[in-house]
Formats: sequence, structure tokens, C-alpha cells
Amino acid sequence: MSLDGSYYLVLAAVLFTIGGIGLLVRRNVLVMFMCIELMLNAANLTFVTFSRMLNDIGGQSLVFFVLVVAAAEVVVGLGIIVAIFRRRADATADDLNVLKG
Amino acid sequence: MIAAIGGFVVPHIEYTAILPELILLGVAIIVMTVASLSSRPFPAGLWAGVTAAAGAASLGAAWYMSNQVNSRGPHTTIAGAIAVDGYSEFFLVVLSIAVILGALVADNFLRREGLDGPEFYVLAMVSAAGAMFMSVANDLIVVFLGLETLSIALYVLAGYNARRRESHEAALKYFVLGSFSSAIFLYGVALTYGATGSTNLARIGAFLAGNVLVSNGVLLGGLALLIVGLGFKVAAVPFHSWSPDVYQGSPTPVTGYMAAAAKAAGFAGLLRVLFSAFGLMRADWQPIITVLAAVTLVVGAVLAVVQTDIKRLLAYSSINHAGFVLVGLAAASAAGLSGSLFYLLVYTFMVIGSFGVVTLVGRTGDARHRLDDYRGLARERPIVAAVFALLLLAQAGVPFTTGFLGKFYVIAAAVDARSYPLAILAILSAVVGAFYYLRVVLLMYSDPLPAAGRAEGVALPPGTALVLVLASLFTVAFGLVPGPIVDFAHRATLLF
Amino acid sequence: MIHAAPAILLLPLVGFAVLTFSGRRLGDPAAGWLATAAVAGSFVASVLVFAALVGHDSAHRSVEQVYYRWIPVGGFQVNVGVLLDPLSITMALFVTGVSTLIHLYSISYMKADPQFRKFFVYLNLFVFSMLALVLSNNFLFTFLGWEGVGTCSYLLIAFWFDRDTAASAGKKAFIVNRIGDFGFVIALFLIFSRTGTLDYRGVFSHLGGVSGGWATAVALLLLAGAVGKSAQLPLWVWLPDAMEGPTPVSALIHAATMVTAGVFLMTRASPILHLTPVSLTIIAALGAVTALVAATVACAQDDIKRVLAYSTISQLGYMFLGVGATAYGAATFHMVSHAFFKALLFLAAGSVIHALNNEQDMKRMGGLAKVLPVTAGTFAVAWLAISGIPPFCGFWSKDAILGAAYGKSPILWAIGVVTVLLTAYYMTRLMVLTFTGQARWETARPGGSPTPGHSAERPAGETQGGHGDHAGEPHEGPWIMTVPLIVLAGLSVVGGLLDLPFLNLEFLDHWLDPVVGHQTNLAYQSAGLKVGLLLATLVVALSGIALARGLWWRNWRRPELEPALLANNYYADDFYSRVFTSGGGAMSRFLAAAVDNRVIDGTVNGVAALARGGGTVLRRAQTGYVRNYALGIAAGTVVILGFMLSRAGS
Amino acid sequence: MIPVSTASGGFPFPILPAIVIAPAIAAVLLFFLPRGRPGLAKAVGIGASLVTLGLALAMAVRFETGQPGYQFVVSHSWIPAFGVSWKLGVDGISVFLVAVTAVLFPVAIAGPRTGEDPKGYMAWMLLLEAACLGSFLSLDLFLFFLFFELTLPPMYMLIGKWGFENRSYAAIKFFIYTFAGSALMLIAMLALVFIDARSTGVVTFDLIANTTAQHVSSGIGAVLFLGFAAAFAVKIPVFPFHTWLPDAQVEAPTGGSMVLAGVLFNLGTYGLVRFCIELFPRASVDLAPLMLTLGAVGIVYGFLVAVVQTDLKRMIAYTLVADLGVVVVGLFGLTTQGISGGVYQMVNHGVSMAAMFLLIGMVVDRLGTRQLTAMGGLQARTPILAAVFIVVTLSIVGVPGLNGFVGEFVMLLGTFLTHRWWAVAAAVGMVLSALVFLWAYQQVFHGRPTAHAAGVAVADLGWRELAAVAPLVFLIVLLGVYPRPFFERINPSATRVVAHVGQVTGQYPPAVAEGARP
Repeated sequence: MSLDGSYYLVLAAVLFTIGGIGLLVRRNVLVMFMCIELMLNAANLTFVTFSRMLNDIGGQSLVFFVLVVAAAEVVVGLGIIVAIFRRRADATADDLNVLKG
Repeated sequence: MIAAIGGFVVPHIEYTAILPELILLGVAIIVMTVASLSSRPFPAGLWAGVTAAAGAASLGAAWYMSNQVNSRGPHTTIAGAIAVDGYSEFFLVVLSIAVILGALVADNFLRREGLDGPEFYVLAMVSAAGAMFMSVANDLIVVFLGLETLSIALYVLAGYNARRRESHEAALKYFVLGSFSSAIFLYGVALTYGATGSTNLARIGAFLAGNVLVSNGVLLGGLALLIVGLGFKVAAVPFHSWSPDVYQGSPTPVTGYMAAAAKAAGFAGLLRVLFSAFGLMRADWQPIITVLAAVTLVVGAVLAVVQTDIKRLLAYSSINHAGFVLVGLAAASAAGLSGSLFYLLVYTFMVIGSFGVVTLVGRTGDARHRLDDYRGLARERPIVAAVFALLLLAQAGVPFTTGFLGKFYVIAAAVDARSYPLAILAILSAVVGAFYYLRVVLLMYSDPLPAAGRAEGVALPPGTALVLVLASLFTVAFGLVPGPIVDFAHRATLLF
Repeated sequence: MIHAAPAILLLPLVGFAVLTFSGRRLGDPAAGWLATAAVAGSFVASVLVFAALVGHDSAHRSVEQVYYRWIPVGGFQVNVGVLLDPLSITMALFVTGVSTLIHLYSISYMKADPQFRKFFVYLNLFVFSMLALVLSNNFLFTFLGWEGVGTCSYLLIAFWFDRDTAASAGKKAFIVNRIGDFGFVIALFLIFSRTGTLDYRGVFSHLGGVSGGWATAVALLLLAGAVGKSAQLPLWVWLPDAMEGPTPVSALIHAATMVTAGVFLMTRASPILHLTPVSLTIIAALGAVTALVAATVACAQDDIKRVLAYSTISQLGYMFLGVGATAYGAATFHMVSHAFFKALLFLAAGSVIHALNNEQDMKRMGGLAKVLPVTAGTFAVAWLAISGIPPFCGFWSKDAILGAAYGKSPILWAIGVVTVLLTAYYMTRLMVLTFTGQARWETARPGGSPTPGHSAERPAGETQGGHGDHAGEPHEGPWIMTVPLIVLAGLSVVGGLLDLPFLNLEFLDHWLDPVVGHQTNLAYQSAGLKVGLLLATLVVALSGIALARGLWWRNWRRPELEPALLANNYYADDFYSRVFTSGGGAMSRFLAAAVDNRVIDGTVNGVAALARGGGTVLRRAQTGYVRNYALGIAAGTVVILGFMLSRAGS
Repeated sequence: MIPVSTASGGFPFPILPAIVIAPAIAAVLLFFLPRGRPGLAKAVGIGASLVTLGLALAMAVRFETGQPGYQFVVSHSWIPAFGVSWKLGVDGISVFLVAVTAVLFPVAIAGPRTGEDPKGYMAWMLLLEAACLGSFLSLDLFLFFLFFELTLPPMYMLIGKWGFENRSYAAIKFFIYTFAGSALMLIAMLALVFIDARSTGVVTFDLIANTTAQHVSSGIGAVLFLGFAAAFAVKIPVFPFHTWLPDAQVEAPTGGSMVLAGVLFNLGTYGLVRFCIELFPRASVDLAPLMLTLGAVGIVYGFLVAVVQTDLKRMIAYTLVADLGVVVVGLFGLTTQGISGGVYQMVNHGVSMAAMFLLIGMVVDRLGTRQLTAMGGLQARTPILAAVFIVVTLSIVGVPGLNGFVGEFVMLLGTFLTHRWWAVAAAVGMVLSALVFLWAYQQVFHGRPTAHAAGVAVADLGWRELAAVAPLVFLIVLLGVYPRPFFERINPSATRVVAHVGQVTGQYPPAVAEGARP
């Protein structure tokens, strides 16, 4: 017995939303970054679920692409974060507001 | 076919179709390798030259492909993931030009700031390749890959000036928001896949043509998220908020390049997705695009009025330009599409040229970007001032420049589609636009501030000079004789 | 010699052009002589044309000459051309004749004025314009002359431009005239829209079947023009101020010629006036009232030229009365005789002013008959003429009008007769104060310096012609000043012969018949009534003279006879200045400051401020906090999603 | 049908493009001239404008009388994708506007003193000339719009760089305001083209094609008419869209003021005839009361506001609003006289107003102030200047014998035939204009010099200044005394326009306008 695909879809949607809201409410840059990863993986979960529902393996192969991209993002993102917050104890996004208006 | 049930078939790869991308990526890898293997210092300007040459090569390849397409007709390749058509080649040309001009502007900048090195150019070429993949993509996942390649390279470029705090801030903001929007886009891809069973644009289109969906919520949701993701890239309001900050904070040549390439690629993806895959759902996306266009036009123009920093001003003005391109898109017609393409082509020259001037005037430290820094420029550097004036006036839409034709083209499309309010809004935003462009022009031609003792004059190095000449020549020459580029943009849609 | 007609117009024009472009080379007196010669030549040409016309039989005494097509637009075709008929040639004759004399006079009068040449430039241009006015064969070319004389009038009134009063008076004259011209122009529009032409012959031959309303409108609009030009009520206020100009100008333009253009126009348009009896009545009444009102004001003026100015207005009122009574012949007769004696009065007054070093106040004159015998003698002739004493011309012409007025309405006649009384009164007062009694000018001018006050003919410090060569005692001017006086005096004596009301000697009436038709009411009056009316006015005139002599002889201080109301012209100037200058000025300032600046430009700038304000407000959304940006993106996403999903499933 | 003659008129080259391109080429040449050679720059500027004048006069001389249609027409496909062609032609309505433009530019370039950077000044002036000439000659809506808009940047620079103290506000206001007006025209133009295209199947911006098409319904036509009218109303400017004018006119350098007053406003009034009336006859008839009212109100309003101004240039600037209101009233009478006279008045007004601003520039240069209260008594010190000034003043005031009267009378007569009361209201202007101009003249030239004026050394007109103003005075007299050759060329085209309006709407002016006698 397997669960109906829609459960996975809903779960993915919830994860996506949690990621999105997390991004909006958290000030720590690293946490924000993790929220984005959460969103990406929610998308991955959706892909896989649809792949199963549609009986099409293409969707699952797409996940690999996404994982690679996410990894690249991690590298660059962390690099940027490190470059900025090298000399700091905490890393909050709100400290960056020189550019505005 | 990427995959077929029961067996893995290696698709046929037509290398010429992705030759420009391959050239840029190849050169990028070679440069990186050579630079890291050798410990000797390289002559100044070498990397810029190599990059420009690579850009020229990719331009040649794109032009060759364009002619091929003209004579043989369009097709898809690599399992249908890549489209070889006038549209693709059009954007390949535009992006190659952006690479060439961007490299030429950057050369002087990097040397001046003591940042010269291969990394910058490698990143630029990689990002260009990503942008190109976005443009030629006939598959949502390829769009995504191109988008990410482009974006990740740009995140780094934005923070390239390690000495400036603004640069870091720009990079981080761009990164956080860019990733956020990428995630949204990806989720949109997933939903679309779920609703139609494919990520291939042509197949999505065919599916929509062949089936009537009873419950299309997933599909519509996916489409909405796709629009958001790409709307972010083109800095459509309300997804624009990153762009002023990033434009201001990034090293100026990056800003110019980014404004041209990222916007072109974003629109390439958006237009292709909406027309090719969702052309039949026009009724669903047209209102959204119309509203986006309207809001983008107004916010861009109105906010530019109150700016005192030239880069921010140009950032908002580029938001306004995005609004114009969206006007063409909102017409949802062939004329509108070619209008949008035309606009992007001429915009590339205007914006890189403009930021070229801004780079010069920023001088060492890349910090003199207040509008007051432009006072009396005409006296000190009449040619630079004249070129800047020309490019700004062209952006304002003065006749006999490509800038006017671009605006005309999209507005004509809007009128033809009977969206009169949007057309009027667009042209009124151009009126507001004229205000801030003219303000800068007049500042250049007024007397310099007495207090501003100029330690450093505005230099005009040959690379940037070439860019300025090219940009202004293009702007005026094709403003006078627009036939060739109008045809070019027109063909890009006919062969679609 | 009908072919001499172009020369009438061309000679003054050529004089004008030559003086404009090479006046400096000619030098001072030569320029004046050239101008005089041009006008004299014009007079000769007029005589030749007149002789030629006399040679035609009376039915064919109308010759049209077209010189070139001026304005051709569709159905609107206007030529530059002349209509030589008894009316126009009569006008041309007396205009060129009087002009010649006044040109001559001016050569001496304006001597040593730094703008001597310019004066003659203007004068020649004036003569050309006046001739165009009277000779034209169409309304529009007449209008050209009409406005041309107005312009010259402006230039000449403001001739001594460094005096603010002169400058303002010139401007006032032009603008008040323009108010009348506005009516003229509308009349032309109306005429064209009904008849499709502006040629006199064309218009008058297309009058069949026009409505009475149209005719009345045209007549009254033309009257508006005439009222402006001829300084009738209610547009009379400019003429007294026009006395700021040099005295020859007052004589020529503001007495003899230009101001009579209104009467000429009415006479010219008589075929239209005939269609509208109500207009005729209005014209007659207007003329009568103006005659009376101006005469009362003239009784209380001190400035010699202002007395004459009001007198001119009053006399012009007579002419309008004549026109209104359809006595065009009489009106023209009075126009001509008035030109003689009024020009004479002004020139003689100029001679006085000249002699007294720019004194114009009669209260500072007196006893001049002894030192200025020629002036006094000729002045006396004119005085009797204007007062209506036979056999001088004024008697005959005025009575012709009064007789016609009686035919029209005894009330009008009565007003006219009262005016006769007043005319005789104020002219006698003028005569007495100026030429008799003790000489007040010696005492009034201690140290020989010009008196301060309103009456300076020239600004202090500038010498006037004829003064540099003598000091102290006033004396007569040179012959070129006295000859015109004597000639005009002679004409004032014999001018009556033009049109005597008995023995079928009404030459002028008969002469004009082909133009205006035989309309004179005199013809319908019995001989007894005629004589009775003549005698009645004569008695009235004589009693006016007697009254003035009794009141003013050796007694020049009589403020009780000069009520402020009259001295100030019924406060009309104050009224106009309050309504138009102050009121209009206030409105203009309101429009400029409030409407234009605040409302209209305010809206424009407001739109700009709105854009800027919008920018300032929207700018606040760009906080610089990346999370806020993300929130914006998320919100946008939600809205778009919401919109899309709202379309789902349908 | 509108007859079109492509005959070259005997010129060895296409004359109309030459007229447009000559100043443009010179402008570009000037750009590459070395900066340190002001004399050379001036020579090039004056020379090029004189060459253009020669070409334009030759064209006007060879212009065939009695032809209602377009002559010397050249047409090249330009942007086929848009249905745009490079099509130039001239008819009776434009021929003298071209000629007077070509006359005024050399005067405006050579007459007033140029400030700093003569090279840039000359270049902008010549570019402006090319744009103006191009606007008058374009027979393609798109091309017209391009040229029409191209007038803005040069004028903007002329005001903004060479103007008086408050120039940058004035320059931007000028640009933005007029740009906003033409923005609406662009939309209307596009809408017209596409609506016509839906009926004919061909997208074309060709003026003649769109004039003859007449597929627009009357309701939409009215909207499009207003779109076009917006651009022209701002440009002319018609009350209440005029407030940019005093600012621009006051701040502009003398040459710029001359061109503004002499040429640029003609673009607006020309546009009303060529585009508003010809393209939208129905709307023109329907909306004539609106235009007439705006014109008539503007006349009274302009003069009333002018009379209380204390700045000489500002005062005269307001009279422009009024004078141009008269032209609007004339044109929308929609009679031969109205349109012919209106066109004639554009020529007159261009000449007279350019001369007026040239003279004002001379006065202001001499006295170093624009304030009327600081002037006075100039006539004694500069009699020639005063004499020329009074001639020009009288011309503008409309004294017969000079040019202003002919145009004004004819066009108001024309309007009187169809819209009686508006013509009457407009005629009030003849009183008010006398009031304003004589008041201005009095304050500048009459009386005694004020303390300020007396303290400045003042010379009368020099030979250079006389030479600059002489051709204008000559034209003022010629146009007033012998207008026939001009009308003979204007009339057929004006009649064509009126007939076109009549054909489309069935409303013809009264027969008397065309010469029928009762």
C-alpha cells in the first residue's frame, strides 16, 4: 500500500511555505540560506512525486540537476557569507542596509 | 529524448547549435587553467582581450547560426531541449555583444582598481554562457540551469570588489533574493511538470493544445511561479527591490553587464516560456503581465526621479525599461514580441555604454556616483559628456535614436492590441523618464561646483572609448537606418 | 486728367519713403520743404482730377481705378484702388489743401526740433493714409487708411515722447480708436458675409433684399468706428489728451482731417444707413448730445488747446447730427468749413503758444492782440466763423445742419441751437481771455523761465523752433507761419459760397448728389421757415457772444463760471480710468497672479510635484533590509498566485 | 484625392531632402570642429543656414502656383516593417512655412550676440533647423513625429545652456511639457494607423493614405483628434497649456527666443491644419467649438495677463498665447479664408515675432535688464532701434499695410462666416494687443531713462544688427503690401483642405466664401 501522491504534494507545499516564511522572518543569514535549501528540496519532492504519479522517470532525473545546482549555490553563498561576516560573531542580514532608497 | 522508458538513449548532440556557449565556457576553462598553472604575471589587458575575442567568436558563431536558421528553418536539438531558431540566435547575438562590451569596459576598471585578474572574466564568460542557455532553452529545466549558471556567477561578480562594503552587501542581497526566486521558479517548474507531464516547452504547448484540463489549478499555480521567478530576473515590480541596491553596490562594469545580460536572459526565458509553452493560456497570463508592466513602468520612472546617485538612478530607469519590454510582452502578439526583442537589443548598447561612462566618472575607488559629480563634465571631457548625453537622451526616447524606436515599437504593439491605457501609461512614464535623464544632461553642461577640487581627472582609456563609440554609433546609426535591426528582431519571431 | 489720380496717393507716399531713408542726407529745412512739396503736388493732382470729374456729366462722375489686387483668398478679393467721385475728390481736395498749409506752417514751427525730419516723415505718411482713406474704392483699403491715420496720430501725439503725458496720450488715442475699429472690423465681416465683397460699388449694388437687422447692425458697427475716430460720445476722451502733440498736428489731424473721417465713413456708407432709419436716429441723437456735452465742457477749460479740442468734438457732433438727418451734403459742408476755421484756430493758437514760449493757459495770456496782430486778426475771423456769424462759412454750414435737424426733429434742432449759444460763448471767452485785456503773461512769467505746470508745450530745457532768435517780447512768426493763417482766414470768409442755401446755389449738395442721393431735408422746407431758422440761430449766436463778453471782459477770474464738473469733463476720464485701468488692471493682476500662477501653472507644477512626491513615498519601501525585499517578492507571488488560482477550475 | 507631383522642379537633386539634410550635415560637421575656432564655427553655422535658405527659396520660387496638392514629393521606403517611409513633400500650406523657417534661422544664428561655446550653439541651432524643416516637409506621420520630437533636445540645450539665470527649470519644463503633449499624439497616431489598417489591410504611416482613408468613426475620431490636438495645443501653445511658454521664452537666449516664437509655434498651428483637420474632418467640425473657445479665451486671457507683467520678455511671451489663439480661431472656422489666412498669419507671425524677440534681445543686451521698470527713454538714445521696434510692434498689433493685419483679418473673416461669435470675441484681441504692445513700447522707449538705464552706455543699432533685422522688416512690409503671390500659392491647398472637410462631413462653409454672390 502506498499513500496517495497528493499527500506528498501537500507536504512539499508545506515545506516550501515553511522555507519561504522562514526566509522572511529569520535574521540569521545562514538560517535564511537553509530555508532556501528547504524550498529547493520541497520542489525536488514535488518533482519526484509527480514523476511517480505520471509514471515518468524524467521528473526524477531532474532532481539530480537541482541537487547539483543547489550544491553550487551553497558554495558560492557560503563564500559570500564568509567574506562578509569573517570578522563578526553573528551574521544577521539586517546589518546590511547601506544601500537603500 | 532525455530518457525513454526501458532504456537510456544518448541523444544526438548538435554541437554547432550550442557553439557560442561552448566557446565561452571553453575559453573560460582554458583561462582559468592557464592562469592557475602559470605563476608569471600576465600582461595587463590580456584577459580582457581574450574575453572580448571569445565574445566575438561567439558572436560570429551566433551570426552564422542565424543565417543557417534563415536558410534552413528552425529546429530543436539535443533531445528537444535546445531550440535552434531565430529567437535563440537573436539572444545569442545580444549576449555576445554584452560580453564584448562588458569586457572592454571592465578592463580599464579592474586595472584602475588593482583588481585585474582572470577570475572576473571567467565568471563573466560563464555567466554569459548561462544566459545563453536560458535563451536557447526549449526545456524548463534547461532554463533553470541557465538561470542558475548566470546567477551564481553574477553573485560573485557583484561582490567582486572586496574592498567596498557596498559590494558585499550587493552580493549578499542578490544572492539571498536570487536564490529565493530561483526556488520559486523551480517549484513552478515542478508544478508545471506535474500538470502537463513534461518540462519541454514544445511538449507542454502541445499538451495544452491537445487536452482540456478540468482542474488546472496546479498548472496555473506553476505558471504563476514561473512568472515570478523570471520576473525577478528582469526586475519587474514588485520583484525589483534587489536591483537598485545591487546595481549601486556592484562594481560599475558589472552593473552594466548585469543590466544588459541578466535582463536579456531573463526576458529570453520569460518570453519563450510564455509564448512557446503557454501561448494558449494567453488569457491567463496577459492580465498579469499587463499589470506588472504598468506597475513596473510607474515605479521605475517615479523612483528614478528622486535619486541622487547615478547608479541608482540608472537602476530605476532600467526597471522602467523592463516595463517597456513587458509592454511588448503584454501585447501578446508577434509585433509585441519583436518589439520586446528589439528593445532588449538596443537597450544592451545604451545601458553598457552608459555604465561605461559611469565607470569613468566614478574614478579610482568607484565612488563618485553622486549626480553632482557630473557637474561640468562637458567642460572637462566634452566627448564623454556628449556620448553620455546621447545615450541618456536615447534612453529617454529622443527621435532618430534606437531608444525612440524601441519605445515606439512596443507602444505600437500595445496600441495594435488595443491596450490603450497601458500604451498611454508607458509613454507618460517616458515623459517622466525624460525628466531625470535631462537633469543629468543639464548637469553635465552646467558649471562645475566651485568647491570640487579635482584631484583626479576623468580618464578615457581606449577600451572604454571603443565601447562608447560602438554604443553611440549603434544608437544613432540604427536610429537613422533601423531597417536591419528591425528585420533582425522581426525574423527572430517569425521563425519561432 | 483723371490719370493724375495715382499721383494723389503716390506723392505723399514717395515723400514718406524718401524722407525715411535719406532724410538725414537732405538736412533739416530741406526735408520739410520736400514734404510740403509732396503734399502740394498731391493737391495739384487732386485739382486736376477734380477738374476732370467736373468735366463728366453728373451721372458719370464716378471713376474707379484699380491698381493691383491686394488680398485674394477664395471669394474674398480686395484690390488696392480708388473710387474717384464727388465725395472722395472733395475730401481729397480739402485734405491736401489744408495739409499743404499746415506742412508749410510746420517748417517754421518745428524748426530746431531735434526730430524735425521725423515729424515730416510722420506727416507725409499721415497724408497718404488720409488720402487712402477717402479715395479708396473699397472698405478694406479705407480701413488701411483709417488705421494708418490712427497710427500716425499715435506717433505724432507721442512725438515728444520724453514727456510721460504725451506718451500716454498717444497710447490712449490709439487704444480708444481701436475700440471703435473693433466695431468697424466686425462691420466689414458682416458686409462681406452678406454681399461677398467689400468694394463700395459691389456692396451698394447688392443691398437689395438685405434684412433691416443686418443693415442696422452694420450701420451701428460702422458708427462705432466713426465714434472712435471722430471722438464722439462715449469714446471722446482721447481727443483732449491728444493736444499733447505739437500744435500743427492738432490742427491737421485732430481738427481738420482725421477726426472728420468718421463723418466721411458715414457719408460713404449712406446707402446702408438709408436702410435703417433707427440707426439714423441714433446717429443724429448721438451727434446732438455730443455737440452739447462737449460744448459745455469747453466753457470751463483754461488750456487754449483743450478748449479747441472740446470745440472740435462739439463741431463733429454737428456733423453727425447732419448725417443722422441724412443731410450728407450739409455734414460734408460743415466738415470742410470746419477744417478751414478749426485749422486756423489751432494754427493761430500755436502761434500764440509759440510766441509765449509754450504757454497754453489762457489765464496767463491776455492783451495779445497788440503784439500779435496777424494772429489776432485771423483768429477773429475763425472765431466769428465758428460762432456762426454771417457771412463766414461756419454760419452757412452750421445752419445747413440745423435746418436738416429741424426736419428730423425739433428737439435735435433745439439741442443744436443751445450748442450754438455755448459755442459762441466759449469761443468769445477764449477770444477775450487771450487777445484782450491786460497782458498777464509778463507777470506770470517771472525771470522768463517757463512756468511749471501742465501747460508746457515742450519739455523744459528743449528749445522750440522760432525761439532761439528772440528773447522777451512775443512777436509774430515768419511768413511761412502767417501765410497759412491768412489763407485759411480767407477760406473761412468765403467758404460759405460752397453751399449757399438759396437761389439754387447749393453747389456742394448737388455735387454730392450722385454719391448720397438727393436727401437733404432743406429742400422740403419752405423759404419762410428757412429764413426763420437762420435768423433764430443768428440771434442765439449773437447773444452767446454778448454774454461771454459781458462776463469775461476785463475780468478773467471767474471760478464760479468754471464748475469742476465741467472743467473735469464730467469726470469721464476718472470714470474710465477707474473702470478700465484700475478695474481691468486688478482683473489682470488677479489672472496673472492667481489664475495663471497658482491654478494653471500650479497644476502643471503640481503634476511634477506629484511624481516627485510619489517617488519620495515609494522610496520608503526600499528600506535596504533584504528581508523586507523578500517580503515584497513573497507578497507579489501570493497576489499573482491568488489571481491565477481564482481563474482555476472554471 | 490629393494630387501628388513627384516632378523634381528642375533641380538636379531632390530638393526637399536637401533642405532638411543640409543643416543637419552642418550640425554634425560642427561637432567635429576643433573647439578653439569660434570664428570658423560661426562661419560654418551662418554659411549652412544661408545655403539652406538658398535651397528653400529656390524651392519656393519653383513651387507651382495653383496646385492644391503636394509637389517635389520624394518617397523612399524606410522601415518597411512599420509601414514607414521617408516621404517628403510640400504644398501651399507648408511652402512658406518652410521658407520663413529658412529665413529666420540665419537671422537667429547671425543676428544676436552668441555667448560662450559658439560651436555648440551653432550645432544645436542647425539641428533645430533641420528638425523644424523636416517637420514641415514630412508626409509620413512617423517621420513627422520624429522631426517634431527632434526639435526638443536642441531647444532644451539652447535654453538650458545659453539661457538666463533660471534656465534649467525653464528648459526642463519646456521639454517635459511638450514631450507629454506629443506623447498623446503618438498614441493617437498609432491608433489611427492601426484602425485604418484594419480596414485597408495595410499598415502605413503615409499621411496621404491616412488622410484619404477616413475609416475612423466619429466618436473615436474625436478622441484621436484630441490626442493630436494635445500635442499641438501644448506646442502652440493654446490656453490653458501655455505656462511653459513664458518661462521658456524668458529664459531662452535671444536666438532661441526667436526660433521659439518664429518657428516652433508654427509647428503647432501647422500641425492643427495638416493633422487635426485633414486627418479628422468630422472631429474637427464637431470639436471646432472647443478649439475656438480655447483660442478665443486664450486671446483675451493672454493679453490681460501680459499687460501686468513687469518683465519685458515675459510680457511679450504672454502675447504669443493670445496671438496664436487668434490663429487657432482662424483655422477652426474651417473656411478657405480661415485656413489660408491662418497659414498666412503663421508666416507673418513668425517673421514679426522673431523680429520682436531679436529687438528685445538688443534692448535687453544694451540695458542689462529685462525689467520694464528699469527701462525708459530709449527712443532718444537709440532712434533707429526705436523706429524698427515700432514698425514691428505695429505689425504685430495688426496695422494694415503691414503683414499682421492681412493674415488676421482674412482668417477672422473666414471664421466669421461659420462661427460668428467666436470671430467677434477673437477680434477683441485687436484692442488688447494694442494696449499691451504700446504699453510695452512706452515703458521701454518713451519717457526719460530711469536711473538704471541712464547709467548704462547705449549705442544705436550697428550695421550687423541692422543687416539682421532688415530682411525681417522688408518681409513685414512686403507681406502686408503685396500678399497676393503668397496667397496664390496657399489658397489652392487651403481650398483642398476645406473641400476635404466638406466631402467627409457634408458641411461646407457658406457659398460666399468661395465667391458666390447673393
